[in-house]
Amino acid sequence: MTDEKNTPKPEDQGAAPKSQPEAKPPWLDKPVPPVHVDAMDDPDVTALAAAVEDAVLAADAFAGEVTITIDPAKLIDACRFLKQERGFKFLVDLTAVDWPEREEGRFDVVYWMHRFDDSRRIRVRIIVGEETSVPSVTGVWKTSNWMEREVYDMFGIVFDGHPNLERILLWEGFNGHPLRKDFPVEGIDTGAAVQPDVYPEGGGPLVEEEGGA
Amino acid sequence: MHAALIQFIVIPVVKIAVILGVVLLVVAYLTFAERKILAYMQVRLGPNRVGPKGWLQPIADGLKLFVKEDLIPAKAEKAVFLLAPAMIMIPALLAFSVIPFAPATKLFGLLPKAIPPYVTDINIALLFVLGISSIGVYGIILGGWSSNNKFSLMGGLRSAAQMVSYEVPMGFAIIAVLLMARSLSLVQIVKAQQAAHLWFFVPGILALGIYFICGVAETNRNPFDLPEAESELVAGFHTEYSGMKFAFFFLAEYTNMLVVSSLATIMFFGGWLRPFPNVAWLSFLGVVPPVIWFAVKVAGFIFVYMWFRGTFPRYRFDQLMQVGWKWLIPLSLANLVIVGAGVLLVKG
Amino acid sequence: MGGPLEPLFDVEEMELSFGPQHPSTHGVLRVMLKLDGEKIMDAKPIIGYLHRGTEKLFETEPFPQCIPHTDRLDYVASATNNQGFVVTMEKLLGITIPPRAAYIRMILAELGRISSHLVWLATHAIDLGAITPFFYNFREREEILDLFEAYCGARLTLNTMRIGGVPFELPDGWVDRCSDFIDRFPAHVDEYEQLLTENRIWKRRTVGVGVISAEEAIEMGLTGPPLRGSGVKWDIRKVFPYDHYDEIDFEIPVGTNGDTYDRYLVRLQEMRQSARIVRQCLDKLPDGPVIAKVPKVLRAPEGMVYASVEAPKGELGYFIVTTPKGTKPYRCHVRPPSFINLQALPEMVQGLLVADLVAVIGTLDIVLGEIDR
Amino acid sequence: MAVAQFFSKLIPTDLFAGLRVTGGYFFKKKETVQFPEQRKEPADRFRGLFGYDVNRCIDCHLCARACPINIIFIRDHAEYEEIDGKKKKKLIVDRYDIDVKRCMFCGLCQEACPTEPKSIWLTTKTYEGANYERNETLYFTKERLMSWDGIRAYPGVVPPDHGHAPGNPTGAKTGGGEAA
Repeated sequence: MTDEKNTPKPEDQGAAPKSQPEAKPPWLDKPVPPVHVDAMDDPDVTALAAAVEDAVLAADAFAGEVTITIDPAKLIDACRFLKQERGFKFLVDLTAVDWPEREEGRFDVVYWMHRFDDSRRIRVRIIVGEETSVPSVTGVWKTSNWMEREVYDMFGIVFDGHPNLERILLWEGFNGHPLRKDFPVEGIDTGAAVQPDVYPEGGGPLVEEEGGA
Repeated sequence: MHAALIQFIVIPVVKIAVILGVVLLVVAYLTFAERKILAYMQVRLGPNRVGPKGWLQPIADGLKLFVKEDLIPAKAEKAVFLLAPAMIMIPALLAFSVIPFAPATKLFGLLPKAIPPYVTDINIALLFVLGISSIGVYGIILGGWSSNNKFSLMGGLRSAAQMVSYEVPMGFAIIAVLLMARSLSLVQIVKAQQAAHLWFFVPGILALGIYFICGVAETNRNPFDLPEAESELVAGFHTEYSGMKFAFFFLAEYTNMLVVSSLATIMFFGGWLRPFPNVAWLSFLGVVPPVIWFAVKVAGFIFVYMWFRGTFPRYRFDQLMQVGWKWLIPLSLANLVIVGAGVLLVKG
Repeated sequence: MGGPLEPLFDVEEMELSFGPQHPSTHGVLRVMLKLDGEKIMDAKPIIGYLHRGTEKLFETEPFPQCIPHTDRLDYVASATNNQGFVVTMEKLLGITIPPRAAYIRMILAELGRISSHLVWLATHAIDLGAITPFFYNFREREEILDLFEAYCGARLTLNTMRIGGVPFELPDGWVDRCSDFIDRFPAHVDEYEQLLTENRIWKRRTVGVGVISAEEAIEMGLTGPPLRGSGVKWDIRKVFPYDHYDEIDFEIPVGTNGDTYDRYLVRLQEMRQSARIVRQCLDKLPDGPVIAKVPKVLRAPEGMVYASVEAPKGELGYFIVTTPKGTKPYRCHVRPPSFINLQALPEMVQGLLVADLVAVIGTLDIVLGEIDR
Repeated sequence: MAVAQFFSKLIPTDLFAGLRVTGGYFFKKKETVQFPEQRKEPADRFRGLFGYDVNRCIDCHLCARACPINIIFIRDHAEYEEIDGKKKKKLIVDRYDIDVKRCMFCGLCQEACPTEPKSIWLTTKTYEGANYERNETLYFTKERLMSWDGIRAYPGVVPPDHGHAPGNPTGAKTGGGEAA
């Protein structure tokens, strides 16, 4: 997807300049990864900063995507402002990222919203600790209901004011939150019957196995 | 004494045995026919592995159902649960006792005098069939209720509503035929068509349509197969049935199809009569025995049944009621008036 | 005559567990229904029976090896799943893919869309009692799967896109085979339409069933045909053109009423449009390499990136978070269209009958592999 | 107008259109493939069960590394032999096992293989891997991978130890190659 990229993007591929032998087509060049740019002067960010005091902590553009870091306490106000005043009517995605080592707070909760008028998307991010709960945006966008339930299920982040905050993919009573980094990939013993891996004699993975990760 | 014994015991018993056997065999092969016809409409071949070209498939199916484990749900109402399959199968078979599929015959001179091949000809045969087939709905309702399964219960309730409301337009459609034939005896209806030089589907085309649609609904066939709508109710009223009990439900459905098709043949297509029975130069058609003519006509109806199944989506429950009460009943009443006026005009 | 009549008997709502083993829940969806007779008072979808922890798995795999896992999200249209992941990775790594690769991707994705819509129509029709379209649909789908098999060797879980392009050149004769199929395909769609579109039973089962207005659809986050059926002209292929969709001429079909029938029409039109896109791609197919020059071991810059593609079910987005010089996604979140579309189910079936529930589940076109991940 | 509508509803032309389609198909050619007797030949790139050639294998472990679910288990040891007075290291594959029951047939191992022709390939046109005992029979050791016993292939496919190139199981010469 190539929505309004800020990053230097090579020439459009369709018109590959074959006449100039020295200019290699972009797909043979070394890829140019996008870079982080400060986005505090983005119109949406400035509008938000002006409307909701002390809400915007930082703003960053990466690969054409503006990420606004917001004070969790101002989340509802900011979201409501973005939806009602700035036209971000459509909440595309809501998820979380776990950074267990980070000092500011363990989780990023990420909101990714869309404006239909000019097809623009921005991302709102809040940083919360393990113990703090997040205000629910179900009052702003109805669609966040299941998304917040999923985040609760997978990360154990509690959303205040959610109408029906219960596990969605795992069963009620599951011990743990699988997408946290400290949850083992192999899974935990839930008491459910597990078909063990059985290998013929002399088979199976080796202890000193070097293949794979 | 001896003659009476033969006349009242031996001959009816033989006839019953033969008809029962033939009907059950035909019904078993109807399931095969349905699978084949549907398959052919759906660009596939259908069952073709058991026996030559798959012709032994119904036997294999029957055997499978016969030896299958027969489950009764723990919380089912046991007596009713056992009774329900019988309650739907027996009325369906009873209807065949009055269906005249051929005139009295000497069986190629094997018999000293011509005897009718059907079990009996009673003067209220049509009423008998209607009455008997209404009992079948109890089998469905009780089967659905006694399974103690919510899906079954809903299937049973649906079929109750459906069968009750579709019997009304069906009755009215049949009355139109009665007006033309002036008899409730099925044999007399056929004879009336011969006498009238006209099969009744010509004046009664609307009645035929209504009768057939109602017949489809009465037998719970697509597009009116709500009681067993598999995509909604899993399998409807027979969700909990297995083995031979399930087979009874299954066979009863096909038997009822056969009854409806036979009645349609008798009432609208001249029963066992050959086409244009009174046109002399077509008399070479008389070489074909009447029972074959009857079978061909019934087969035509059965094919239409299956064609419907292969083509149409299913009505919703409330829409089914709407079709029944808002369309079919007024139409059948209107048809009654038209046919009645016509009969008055023609016969004076 | 004051007030409602006291009921003679105790009245209670029937609770019905619809699924997870039910013929028309399209997998292992379970809906807890509260019924008044056959009328739905409340519906509560219960999901998670197919949860496999795909997002956790992504975190353990190097970037290229995530692609086979994406196949298993929406397993009836795995080409678009691959596409979503590789498009996101290319955005993250700044890779430009060769035009031939982009065109092959579009062909595969649109064929996948057709095959997904065929599966939808087949199951939707069978849910509403019409069994025959199923076989006609699967006959055409089989041809598409054969094309996939000839291209990449797999029929369902394709694993057919790589970061930077596609893994294979088209085999000999593939273009002719594909264009032959695409030329024949619209006639088949006409056939389905003859069976269903004007059929009075079909219309009565679908018109006015499961209505959702445009505003409500946006509020509920619907995407894809359910959103377009409500009249919102919105398609990722047009809004944020990825690969080379901006060079292709196609239309976005939209409905007006937002009911099941409109969504049915929208999807049928989408099949025709997809055929049109494939036709154009085959005609325009440029020469050149099919994969860009990418390093053997991919190292991503730090950041979070989201990109989405228009999957047959709606907007399929991948949200990838990376650490500096990371070779694996630190976090890879999938925005599954079915998951969010399914959320609207309780509102859409409120007050309808049980028979309509299957119609609405069918019209949302959910795939549980994607919902439960 | 209303009367016309009434009568048009009475004559269900819309339903006849559907009946015509299904009725028409009744007489058309059927699509069924009678499986055990008739088989559709898999495409040349069809990803079936594995073939492996120990003689071509350079023991680079790239396939094991490329496998997303780590089901390729390789164990090797080095042997030294003297060729022209020089001591040359040679890697001998002791074990080359694939846990096929977990395989998802993504084909990444074949793509990763650097030898030409490939030492591991899935283009054997074999798809009948069904078994009664998955743990024993769907665990392929080196010997199993190189033999053809107990595996049913599409008729006419040459066994994997025959030395043909992957993507071209019959050994015939074709122009098109894989670009990757």
